[in-house]
Amino acid sequence: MHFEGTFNVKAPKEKVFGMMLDPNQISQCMPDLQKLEVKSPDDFTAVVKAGVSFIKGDFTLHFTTVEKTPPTHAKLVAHGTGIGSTVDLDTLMDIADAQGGGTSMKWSADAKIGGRIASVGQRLLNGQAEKIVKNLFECLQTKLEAA
Amino acid sequence: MATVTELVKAEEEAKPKLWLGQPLKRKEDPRLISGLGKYVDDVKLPGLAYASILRSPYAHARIKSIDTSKAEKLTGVLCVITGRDVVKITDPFLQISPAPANKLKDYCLAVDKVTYVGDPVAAVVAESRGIAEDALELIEVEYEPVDHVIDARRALEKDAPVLHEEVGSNLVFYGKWDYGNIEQAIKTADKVVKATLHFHRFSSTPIENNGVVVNYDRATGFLNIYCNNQMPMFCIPWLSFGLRFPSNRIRMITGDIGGGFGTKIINYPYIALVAILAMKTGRPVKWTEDRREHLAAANHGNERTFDVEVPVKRDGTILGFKLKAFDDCGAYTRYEPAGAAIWAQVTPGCYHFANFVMEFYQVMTNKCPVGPNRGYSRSQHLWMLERSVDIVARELGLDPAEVRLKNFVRPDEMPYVTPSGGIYDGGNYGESLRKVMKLIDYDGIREEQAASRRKGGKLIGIGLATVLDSGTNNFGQVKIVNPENPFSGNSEAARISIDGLGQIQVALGTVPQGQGHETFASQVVADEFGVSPDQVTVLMGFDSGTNPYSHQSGSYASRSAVMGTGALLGAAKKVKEKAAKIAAHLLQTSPEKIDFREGAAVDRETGKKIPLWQIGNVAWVNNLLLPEGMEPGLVAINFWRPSFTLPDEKWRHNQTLTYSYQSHAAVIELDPESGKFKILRYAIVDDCGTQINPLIVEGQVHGAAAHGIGAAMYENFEYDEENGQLKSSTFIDYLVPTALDIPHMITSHIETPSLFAPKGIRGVGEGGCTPVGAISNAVEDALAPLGIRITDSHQNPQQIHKLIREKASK
Amino acid sequence: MQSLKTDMITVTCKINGKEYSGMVEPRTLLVHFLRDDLNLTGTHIGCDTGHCGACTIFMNGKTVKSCMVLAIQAQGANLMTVEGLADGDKLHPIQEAYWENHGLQCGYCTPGMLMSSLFLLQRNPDPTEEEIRRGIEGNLCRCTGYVNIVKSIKAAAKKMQQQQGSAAPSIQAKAGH
Amino acid sequence: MTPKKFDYYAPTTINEAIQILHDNEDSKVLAGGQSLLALMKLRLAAPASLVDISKLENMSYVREEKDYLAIGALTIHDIIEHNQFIKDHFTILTDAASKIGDQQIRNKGTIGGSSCHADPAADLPTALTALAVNFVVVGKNGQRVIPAKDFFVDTFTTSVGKDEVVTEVRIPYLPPHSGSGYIKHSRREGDFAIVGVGAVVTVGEGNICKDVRIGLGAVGAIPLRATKAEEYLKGKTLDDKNIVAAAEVANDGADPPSDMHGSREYRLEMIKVFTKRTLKLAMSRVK
Repeated sequence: MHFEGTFNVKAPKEKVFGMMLDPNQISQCMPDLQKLEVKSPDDFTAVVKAGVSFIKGDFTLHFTTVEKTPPTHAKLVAHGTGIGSTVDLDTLMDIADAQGGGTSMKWSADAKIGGRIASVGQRLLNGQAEKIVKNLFECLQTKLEAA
Repeated sequence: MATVTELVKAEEEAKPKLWLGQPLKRKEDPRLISGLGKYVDDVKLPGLAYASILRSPYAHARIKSIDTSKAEKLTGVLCVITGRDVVKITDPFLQISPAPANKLKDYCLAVDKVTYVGDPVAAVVAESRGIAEDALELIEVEYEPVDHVIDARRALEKDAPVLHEEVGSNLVFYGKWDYGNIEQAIKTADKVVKATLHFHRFSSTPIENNGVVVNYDRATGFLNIYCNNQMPMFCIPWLSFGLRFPSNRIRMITGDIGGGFGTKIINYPYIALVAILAMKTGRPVKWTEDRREHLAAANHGNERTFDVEVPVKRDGTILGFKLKAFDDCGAYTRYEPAGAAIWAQVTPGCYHFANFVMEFYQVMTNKCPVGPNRGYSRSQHLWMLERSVDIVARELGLDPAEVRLKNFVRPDEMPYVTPSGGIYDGGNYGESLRKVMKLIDYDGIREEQAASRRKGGKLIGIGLATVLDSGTNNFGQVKIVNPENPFSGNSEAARISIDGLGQIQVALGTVPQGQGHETFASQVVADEFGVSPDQVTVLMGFDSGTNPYSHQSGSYASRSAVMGTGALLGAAKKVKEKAAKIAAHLLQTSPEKIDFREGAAVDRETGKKIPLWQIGNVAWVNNLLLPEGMEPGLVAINFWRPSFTLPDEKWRHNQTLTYSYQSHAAVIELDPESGKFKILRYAIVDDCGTQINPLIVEGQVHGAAAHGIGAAMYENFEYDEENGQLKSSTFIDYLVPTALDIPHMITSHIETPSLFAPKGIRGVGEGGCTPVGAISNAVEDALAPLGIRITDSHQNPQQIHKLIREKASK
Repeated sequence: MQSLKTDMITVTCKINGKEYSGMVEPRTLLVHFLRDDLNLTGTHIGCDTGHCGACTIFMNGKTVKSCMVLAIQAQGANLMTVEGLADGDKLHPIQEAYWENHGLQCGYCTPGMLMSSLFLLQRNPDPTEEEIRRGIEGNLCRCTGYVNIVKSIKAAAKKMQQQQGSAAPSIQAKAGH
Repeated sequence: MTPKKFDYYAPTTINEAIQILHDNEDSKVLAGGQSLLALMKLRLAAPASLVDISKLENMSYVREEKDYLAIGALTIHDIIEHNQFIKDHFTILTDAASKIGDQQIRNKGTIGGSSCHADPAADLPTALTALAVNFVVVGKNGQRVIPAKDFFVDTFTTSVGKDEVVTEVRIPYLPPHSGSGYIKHSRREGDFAIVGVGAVVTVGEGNICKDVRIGLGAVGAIPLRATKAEEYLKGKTLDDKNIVAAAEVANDGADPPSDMHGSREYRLEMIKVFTKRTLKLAMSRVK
């Protein structure tokens, strides 16, 4: 599943880049965060409660930053498991000056879901995954605007 | 004074009535309709514990670590094992592949790497099913996903991900069958019809899933295995070598089996797994597969893509076939590459052409392993032939029936020897096709079709298919894929005894899954001894501790009626010879004069008789009355094998004993707006030679047809390109047809006795998946005005809709 | 009010006219209670999602899939399973019809199929082929292609009409009518 | 297949039920259980406690009130399918109920349960949306009434509160000269819809469309109304020409999912086809 989006904020590139790679900031935008363990800014684990309505459970997601060229580009990879299922997420972020001032943030996410959920929830998966990813970035956007 | 009718009646009664051919009600049924069947999940033993299996969520990934500590601590958990444990105590299962594919290391649990979604990773034994399933949730596995491949052609490319490093590539087998002169045929042809055809993945999904109960008896050192495997004694080498356990202390027991259709042949990895768990825990252990496990990881049918070239004459004469086949056998080989050779039983189908080339590639992909499934490996080939014949007809502007009739092997050519050495044992293919066309009023429906095409609206389609239903395989075929393979021919065992009270008991090696062996065996034996079938008791199920067997025993390849009858007749002959000697001795006559009638041995000349009970009494307990020097007892075991040969240097040999055949005709009505269609009429004509029990034959014909209709219209194991996930892994998405989806079937028979099999019986039951051909032909016929070609064996409404849209937009 | 934590609880219900009771977890499915605890193994399991119908039984006069009902939900209920279909040694007309018309092969779906046949015929003594097929839509069979099952149900309808309910009332009583 | 462990409660009064739901975090109502138990067996759903309301009394009925037909939340599909009054006045509901799963499921599944489960591909929610029903919900602060358009919030999500229970579905009577129908497009009859369409029409002189409501199932997170098609038809003659034209815009605003039985693109097309057919069916039943 592929999702992508772009948004502009006033904040300078460095600030945007910093926040986008700050485990504490990102995790606040994750659905129902249960636990956060930060080994280093580029290596952290988050436990979130995710799902659709009552079909939900805890997912343990391990994030690592695999590409990093401040303040313009980064790639974040996450592997996770929960309710007999697996989540693999590749996120690309490209940050540039927006025309007419401010910063434009272009993101794209490739999600692969496997196991129990994929085997039964096919019809419902895409829409719900999209919601979760979009919410994440909308949340980060508001945070950036607030900052 | 007796009237004429009375005299005729008396005469009729005087004739010895044969039970063979009677539509006898089945002996199995009273227990099955009363809820008294004995299926493997009904087996209960004192101290029974329950196993559950953790399976891979990934199509292809390395196992970095497995942490079972939390699961082990859960109250009620007896043991947890992983692939790492299994490697220490077992050996990889035997492979029948040639090198290098035979290097494949297949254990009952994945070791360090998973290669398909559903691959077993760990197993738990607990005091209850629930606790075992709870424990699975506590096992932590760290995977490292790697690239997967789910397309056979892609899997052959140099840079494709390799499933099993020890093999080095994904190729299991490559072979070239080359008969006649195809290039010459292509040169002389008026036209060469070309197509690429894809036969999809599906499976017969018996309503009873796989199951195993193993009790390791420490006192006797016996492994008592209760299972629903269809060829339990064939599994012995796999189990014995795999488990490092002596075969003479493995006892295989089956009871009633809730359907098999081939899919229950390769469940030996699970039998081995449960055996390990039973030995480890010292408890009897039961594992009952759930439906999701069955769909994801039990046994799919072979998926196959064909590149087809058919040189033809303008008049519809087919000169030959030039083929490339890519067979997708999934992540492990198991029974494969047997399937890479078994299609060759029906090389030319019912057709006459002599020029034939097949280049066959069998390839591993990150999908569920395949194995035998009703019409094993022939369905794919026969569908390709039937689809091609229709395409030929369409391209030449001829009626598909006409093209078939023109190319059929004729009755006067029987026994007909095929390019690949098959010897067809009689039949009239043309008559069966004409008959089935009559049943659907072919000419009438063609007129209706023309009329409705003029009107527009719903589209009517008519599809025909005539296929071979080969039965009783010659295992010599697996020497084609690997000359080292230690099996050939085929064999079956039967025992008949007349006890001290004259009661007849029969035991067979065949392992029934609903085919009514207790019934047909009683009919065959009753005729031999001149008794009624009620007087013959046949042991239910199979038990290697009590039943005679060959290591080729089992119900597969439509063989049991033929092989069982062969073995039974031999055993009856031995018992009768001895009984005749005893009777003759008591009647002071010669054995040659003895007949067996109405439960007695009768002197043909004097009419003097000795009842069976008396013969039994003398044979066993009153044995001082036996003829001088005769050993006591009245029981015989007989092993029967058909006369088969090994493949010659060009892989020619007779690959099955019997060649039944069926013609199917389907009339459909297709809704062009949605792509959905329904069957308006469905007719079948089948010829399986002499019928032992017409009720059972009819039932087999219906069942085989329903599987084909299900495959053509509803059932499809579809995998997600992107992540290798199985999309149809419950009965929510794997659509087994209901009573509303299967049409009424009009059936009729031709009865051409087999030229080779005992009593002229031919195998029946698999049906060659004929409906898949009839229906895809009907769909293309319905869409003919739009010039749409059907190249897939599965007809999904949205796919049909897409094809219609694409044509419309052009 | 019936309230409990995850520990065991007693279920008491009437099955085939007899009182049964046993201890179950709240999560125990009715079909497992019948098969594993009460040894009524005639009722079978063929899927996880309520599609195959092999576990079909009567619960308070209506057919349900016993894999889709919790054992505790059967507290005080009146159940009938395949074991209760025959009247002692006397087969029910539906059983006879399945036997005579070869309405079964492996027999695994048969118990559930018989239950659905009975429910259909109780409600509609003379069903059309379409009504019969609709009536057994929730019961999958992989052996017969349904042809002889439909035939069996037609034959059973005739038998039951001839018997003018001589056997039917006792069944209906068992089935909780 | 065994569900995860849970606490079980079988209240005998609605107030008990509400109290338990209130007191227990992560509790779930069990009605017919034909969807919930399957998800629990697959261990996709694992509520800590299950509140079995099937023992509540007087929750299964079909009652003719002054302005609406009242159906008790625990009324099973089988009763709805065979109710003569419903057949005569709300044929759309008969159509939908008769297409749910199979006989055994219709013998256990309830209208309340199916509504609260809120599977966008289920049959009843689509029909109830087209009928613009009202759901009666009882909670700690007494009773409230939720119109269908506000009832379905998201996939498997309704506006029913955590400690509320649906007790009744109210179907407003249709004016004279109304007709209705529901058609499901699916692989097999009992399957979830690839597309499900329910339509209710009311006509005046010369088949002028006085009112029309079209419900669409399996085309988004919740059952939708084909408002653009409805608007198009109002005031126009309900003839084939206008029905076809309306059907062409029926998928406006739909956002269907993809699965192996129907891609997004296919479903968008099928909405048109089956809206057209359902409108014709509803018209054929006008009386």
